[in-house]
Amino acid sequence: MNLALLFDGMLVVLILAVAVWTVTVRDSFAAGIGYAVYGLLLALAWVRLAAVDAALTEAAIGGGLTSVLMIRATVRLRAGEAAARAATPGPLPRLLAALLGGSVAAGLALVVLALPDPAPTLAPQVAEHIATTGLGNAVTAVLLSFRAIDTLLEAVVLIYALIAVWTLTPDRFWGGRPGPKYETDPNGMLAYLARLLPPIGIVVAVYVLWVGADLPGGKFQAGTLLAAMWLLAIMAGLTEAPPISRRWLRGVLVAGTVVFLAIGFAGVPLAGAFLAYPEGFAKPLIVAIEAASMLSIAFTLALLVLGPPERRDQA
Amino acid sequence: MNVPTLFGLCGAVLVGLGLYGLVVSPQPLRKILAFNLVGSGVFLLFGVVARRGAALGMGGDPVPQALVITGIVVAFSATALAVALVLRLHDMTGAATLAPADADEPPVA
Amino acid sequence: MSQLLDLWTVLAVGAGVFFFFAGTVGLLRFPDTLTRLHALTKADNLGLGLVVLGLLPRVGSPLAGLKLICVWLLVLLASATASQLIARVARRAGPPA
Amino acid sequence: MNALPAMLPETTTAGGFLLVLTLILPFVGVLAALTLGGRHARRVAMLAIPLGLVLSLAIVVEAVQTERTLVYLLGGWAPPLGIVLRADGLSAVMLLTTAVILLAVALFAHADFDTPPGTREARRPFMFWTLLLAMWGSLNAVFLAGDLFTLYVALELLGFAGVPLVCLDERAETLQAALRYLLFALLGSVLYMLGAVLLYGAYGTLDIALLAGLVRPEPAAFAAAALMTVGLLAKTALFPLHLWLPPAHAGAPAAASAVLSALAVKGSFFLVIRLWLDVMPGIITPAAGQLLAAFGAAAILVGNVVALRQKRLKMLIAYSTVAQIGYLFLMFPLAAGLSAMQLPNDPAVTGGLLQAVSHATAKAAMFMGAGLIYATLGHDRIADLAGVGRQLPMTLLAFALGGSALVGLPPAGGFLAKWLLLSAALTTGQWWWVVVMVVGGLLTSAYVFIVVMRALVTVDAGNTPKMVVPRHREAVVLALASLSFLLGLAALLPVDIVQIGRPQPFAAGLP
Amino acid sequence: MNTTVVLLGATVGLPLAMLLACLWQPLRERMLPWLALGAVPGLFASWFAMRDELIVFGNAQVPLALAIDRPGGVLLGVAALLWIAGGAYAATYLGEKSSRDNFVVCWLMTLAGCLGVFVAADMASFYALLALLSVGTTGLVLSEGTPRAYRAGAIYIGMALFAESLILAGMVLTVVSAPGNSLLISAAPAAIDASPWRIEILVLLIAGFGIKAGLVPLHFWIPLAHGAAPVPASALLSGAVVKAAVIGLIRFMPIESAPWAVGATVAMLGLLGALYAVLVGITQSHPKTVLAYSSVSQMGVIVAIIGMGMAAGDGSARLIAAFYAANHVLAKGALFLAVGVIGLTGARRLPAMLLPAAVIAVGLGGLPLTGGALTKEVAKSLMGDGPAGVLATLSAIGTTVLMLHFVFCVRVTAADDDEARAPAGLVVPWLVTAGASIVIPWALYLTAGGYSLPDALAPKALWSALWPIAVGSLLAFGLVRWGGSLPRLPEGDVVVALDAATRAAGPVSAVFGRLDAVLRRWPAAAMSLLSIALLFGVAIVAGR
Amino acid sequence: MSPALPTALVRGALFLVFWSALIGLSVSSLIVGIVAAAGATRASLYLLPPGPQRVRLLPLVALLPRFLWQSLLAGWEVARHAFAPRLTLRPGFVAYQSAHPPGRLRNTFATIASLLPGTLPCGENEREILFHCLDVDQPILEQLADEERALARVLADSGDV
Repeated sequence: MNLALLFDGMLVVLILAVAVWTVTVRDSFAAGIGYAVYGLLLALAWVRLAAVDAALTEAAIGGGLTSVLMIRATVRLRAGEAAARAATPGPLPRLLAALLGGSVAAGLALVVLALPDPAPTLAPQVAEHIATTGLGNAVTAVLLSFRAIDTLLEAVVLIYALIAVWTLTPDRFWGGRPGPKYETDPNGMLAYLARLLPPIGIVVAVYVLWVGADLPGGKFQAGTLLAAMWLLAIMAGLTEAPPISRRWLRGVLVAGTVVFLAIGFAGVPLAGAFLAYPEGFAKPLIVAIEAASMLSIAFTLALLVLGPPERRDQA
Repeated sequence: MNVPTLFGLCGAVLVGLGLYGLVVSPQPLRKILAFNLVGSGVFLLFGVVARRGAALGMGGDPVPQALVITGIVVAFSATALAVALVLRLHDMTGAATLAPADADEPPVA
Repeated sequence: MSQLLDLWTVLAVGAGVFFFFAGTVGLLRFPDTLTRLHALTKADNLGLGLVVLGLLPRVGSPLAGLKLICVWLLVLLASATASQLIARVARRAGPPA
Repeated sequence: MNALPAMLPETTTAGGFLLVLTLILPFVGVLAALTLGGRHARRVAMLAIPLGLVLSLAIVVEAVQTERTLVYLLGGWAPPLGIVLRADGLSAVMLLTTAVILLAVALFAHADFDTPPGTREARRPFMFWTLLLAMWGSLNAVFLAGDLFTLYVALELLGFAGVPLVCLDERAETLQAALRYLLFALLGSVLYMLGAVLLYGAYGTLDIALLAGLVRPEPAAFAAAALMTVGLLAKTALFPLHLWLPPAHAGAPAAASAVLSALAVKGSFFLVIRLWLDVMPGIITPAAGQLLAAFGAAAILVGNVVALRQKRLKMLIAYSTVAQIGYLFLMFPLAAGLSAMQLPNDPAVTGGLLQAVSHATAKAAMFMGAGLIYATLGHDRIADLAGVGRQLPMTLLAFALGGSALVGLPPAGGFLAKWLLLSAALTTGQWWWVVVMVVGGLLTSAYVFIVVMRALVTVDAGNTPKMVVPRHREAVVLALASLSFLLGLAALLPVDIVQIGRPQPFAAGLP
Repeated sequence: MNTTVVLLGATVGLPLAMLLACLWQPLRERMLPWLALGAVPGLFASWFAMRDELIVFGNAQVPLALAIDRPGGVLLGVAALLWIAGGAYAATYLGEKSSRDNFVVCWLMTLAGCLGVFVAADMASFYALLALLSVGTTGLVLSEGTPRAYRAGAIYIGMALFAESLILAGMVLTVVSAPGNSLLISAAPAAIDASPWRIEILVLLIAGFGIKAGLVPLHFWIPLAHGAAPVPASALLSGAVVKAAVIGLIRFMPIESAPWAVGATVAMLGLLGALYAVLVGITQSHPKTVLAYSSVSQMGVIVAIIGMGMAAGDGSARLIAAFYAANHVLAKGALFLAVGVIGLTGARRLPAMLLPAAVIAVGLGGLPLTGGALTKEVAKSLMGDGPAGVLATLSAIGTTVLMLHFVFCVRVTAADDDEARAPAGLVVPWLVTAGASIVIPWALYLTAGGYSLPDALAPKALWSALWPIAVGSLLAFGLVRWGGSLPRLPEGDVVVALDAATRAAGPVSAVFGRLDAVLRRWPAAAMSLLSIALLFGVAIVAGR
Repeated sequence: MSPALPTALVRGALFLVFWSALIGLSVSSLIVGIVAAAGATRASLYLLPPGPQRVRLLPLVALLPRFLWQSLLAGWEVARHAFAPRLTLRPGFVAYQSAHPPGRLRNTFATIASLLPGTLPCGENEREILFHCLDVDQPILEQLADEERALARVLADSGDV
């Protein structure tokens, strides 16, 4: 107990220290790096909270993709950094903001301390009904059966976000390829990594997806991994992002949601409700949804990181 | 003091810290980063709620754990959109701040 | 024998955690991006390696041990290359904080 | 261990599947538009929106006939484990309003957002139609979902659909407005989510109906109420949290502004109603109610005065939205006051929602009218509107009717809303809100009057239109404005649709 | 029953139908000659449908009801007559003016609202028609398109809406107090009487209707508006439209049971206002403005009659006020129409035109044998011999002075060309109105009130009507002789205070603008957000 | 495809072993594993076409303990600096003349070097690699040269595979 508490205490101190540093450090680039470290530390915290699924997601998306996004952006914005920093509020507003933020935090802390004991939980209900899904991972059961609509809407969120990002395309580049053309040294370090890592990543992603039914893991973690691999290959100049006007690309983007919807509606005649699974077929259907969603998620996430098209489709 | 409470307090502080950053950071990117801090603090609190609900051999209540995953993905989507906006704004104006529009009303269409 | 293995686990994992901690302290204390990168890559890789070493005797099968080692190698590859890439950007950008 | 109250488990009601169809149809539309691309996006929208109108009408009819809330258990799972879709009177009315306005906007925008000939796919039209469907889907989700977290996702969807609509035109100002909108909306939704987290931590469920029975006056509920409220206010742009609204709504293309101003802010407002009246009426104190309405009053006064100062029509309408949002929040202390006096709170609730619907229809018409004026004159400077009355008589009439609805002239919906709110305010002795409403109405009438007067000035020559606006576009705007103007006749309907499925806390206690 | 339904429905329905027809441009362009037709059903309704019977449309919660009671019937009849005459007059007056399309639309709106309020029996319809009336009237005021018209129109609609807000608040309170939340106006007096907010309701309604009636000191918009509108519109505004406020007071006030103090205050306000309006009116030179001030004065008397009724608890005040108002409808309408006719008439035909005008004008002051004398005679029973009676007599003297002043003013406006003659399209409606203004008060006097011819022709009655006229004439003579030294008060007198307030509003509005700009900066907005969260937290925790 | 076939088979097998290490041995998962390995191999052949270099096993085994020891030293050095009461860093840049042209060998070398005590590659041109050092007083160039030679024995040029 106490050794564990000591370790957790150290972890908390580290997390907070990195967080403070990320907020206060002058240089945005450094803040981006700080956020990557923060994400990894936070993933550890998730492990300590017995939420390995969340830990994987946090590490992959929070620590990984978000940091890539931020660091890339800080590099592109470097020229304007000094000018933007000049607009920093004076000490008085900063003090006021600190007071306000501190009050909110203090209030929250009080609420945390006052949370009821024993805590209410849905774990028994999940345990009671998980058998109908044939899954071993309760989190996956929640995501794809009990609260499937959330997951469906979440897939829609990703598509919305991508549509929103694409709206920012300059008109002349519409239908073109996202992101700049990466003219990377084919013998450089990035290319080196991009040649070695992605195949391994593919194996790991399929693994994460496949075990997701019973162990921590699932389509988001797997999809993120695939996206990261693809991005690596793109940024290393080994392959190119497809033009966004391609039909096949649009098809892949919506595939997961379409499969989800199709199976959901099939549940109306077969299982008596939208998003219900016919008895005994729950697990294979869920795996089918997950597999299709993984691909869609991977493409969507990668394209989100790449941003709107910045050049014409020369193909 | 137990483990969930410790992380719960950590989450509360992260929220406050992120809010502070969101207010005072002049650069939009740093605001986005601060928003992510707030978000992760909220998720951490949710994780604490889940952990407190551990029962029947489950290390935590799976419902909040599942929701956190959804939340993280949503937060990432938001971040991606915000960053894309900042970059586009920068490409167009050579600067990326939220300041100038305060001065006067923008032309409209 | 098992006690010996336990001791090994405790020692190795403890050392691993120590290096993680050292790396993070370095990240916060070192003066610029490049030196911070040193702290992160070297200390954390070593920390992870030690943790893996400590856990090896505890896994049930050789395949599982292989899995742990694979994890470590992958992290090594990733952090080594990533740190170089970041270092390039940091150097080109001059020596800011 | 988890003491849920002994309630009858909810079951799917007749017509519940309509809710699924209404929820999913727009999303299918988005997917289809995205996949098919090009000019198909518009076809998909023109097909889906009338269909959606039929569906929401069916929901209204079903709700009126059965006089109860429509429910659908998704996946067959009942809360707290599962998620339900619910449509009570509030939801049904908002669904129908949304579908009607979207249909009007779609008809209005049909010609504006056409893929140029010879192009396979152009950004602006493709994105507009896709985003219109996207906005619709997220609104339907907000109106139907019965779970606080699903609502969080729906709110985010709303933001992701709204932000790109703001910057559909490539200009630095709109991009900046969109960025402010996004950041503030994100801040709002993260606070909302924080509240939901605390509620789950205290009660172990996120279902609205279950929570209503569980919430007790304790720290978690207090914090959740404060955080969720302020989060939703940020997304609704209630003064002084309106920083993003004027430039965003004024900078978007007219059709997009119409949707943003009429519908987008109503989503989060709708959730405030749900939260305050359905989830935690026992938590909200009179002081909180007065505070909320005080921000509303400040919005009315500042918004209207600043609207009067504007030199451009779209900015004026945008600030008018800032003010009108304020009206929406006057209902809360009134409803609470009525409940405290052991009276049914129908006048306040129906009045508040009617105000929302009335503003939605009127404001959509006004923004679209402003768009036509801009297209005709090539500018929207209020000082130079002379001649518009001649060139666009129907549009000007629509603007005047919409304005009258905002002012609250009978038989507009705004009048009926004002009547109900006034009677609630006077019954509960809260005369100060009456003063606010009266002053606000006068200020509103001032800027509507100014615009109509400027436009009625005839000019002899020289004012050649930049573009001749097709008559049918004017007709669409006029039809919507007329709808808003005649909405007060809803009082003649045999049932108060808004009140269907609403709990009447005192019904049991009264003889 | 059927005739009643049809006639009552058509009273409001026909003008509205014509209004709807105006949506179509070709019909709108051809509508002008038909304006007179719009008021015909109203005229017939007042003849054939006057029975106390409620026609209800709508549902149980919102009964849309129409009815004609006797005061309403009297006013409906004379107003419809004036609307018919005015419509015919307008058809000639407007001719081919470019603004006529707008004029036609606004005319029909005003017509529907004006006749509608006389027959509306529920508050929703009443308020709706009142609002329609205000909007239409604003349009009529604006139709000349001059800066003067814009100013008058803006002030008009502002005051109208303000008044309506007060009325609305009063009506809502009434409904809330009424058993079963009845919307029927007939239930209003009892509901007000029984309401815990009796005084509040009375103050709100009296203030609201008082503004609409031009009660001093909130009268300033009337001279502006009536002065600025085209002649036929002014005639209707000053004659018929302001009577909406009279019918409102008649229907809503619990005359039999109102507190004495309220009634006395209202009466004093009305009478003092009547004198004040005369004093300001004689400083004006524009004939229409002079007439408008006379309207303010006369409306003051009518309000005073109701006030006296309330003070005495005498319900007959309703019919007396309606009678007085009915006389004013026709007389003032005829005088306004005369302004247009005389302006186009040359010296040769001037006496023929001026004489009837002068008779009607002095009649307003109570010239024996005219409607004015009859109304004053009837009102005397309420005014009594106390201070109110003295003030009423003073106002009669004042009215005589003012009306003679009008005759002088209007004479000056005659056409330069001696042979000029006004077109028959103007003259005929004018003469019809003038004739009606003589005949109809007699008819009403003899049929409605239980009075008989000998009462009216009794020497005492004649004398008491005559001497104020004589005094007034002397004073008027003095005014013509020495009146040049009178100060020239601006049209709308106290409106200058409003102008000053408007100027003061500029800096206030600028402050709001700056506040808005500051709050819309990021750090301020974000900090507001956090503060509001904390405020709600405090309000929720500490507020219980 | 035929020249690549042996390479493909070798790589595919490696991926399948990796898969088994991840998930254990079972029939159902093996089927999925073959799909995964096939996908991975396909990607691998696209990204890293078979080249002239091959890996020699024996020198690789010989390199391992040396590498582990160096890692330990590197971590220790960082810890020493991090916990020193006063920062004792003497950071700076050192340019190292590589014996090999730009390519996979040099990249591998740089990667390993980044895990060595005190060195961090942060740029390169045709001949040189630029290292950032925590302590420029150390004999860095000699160390690096040793490492490069050791690595060259592992990755030698040959015909195929």
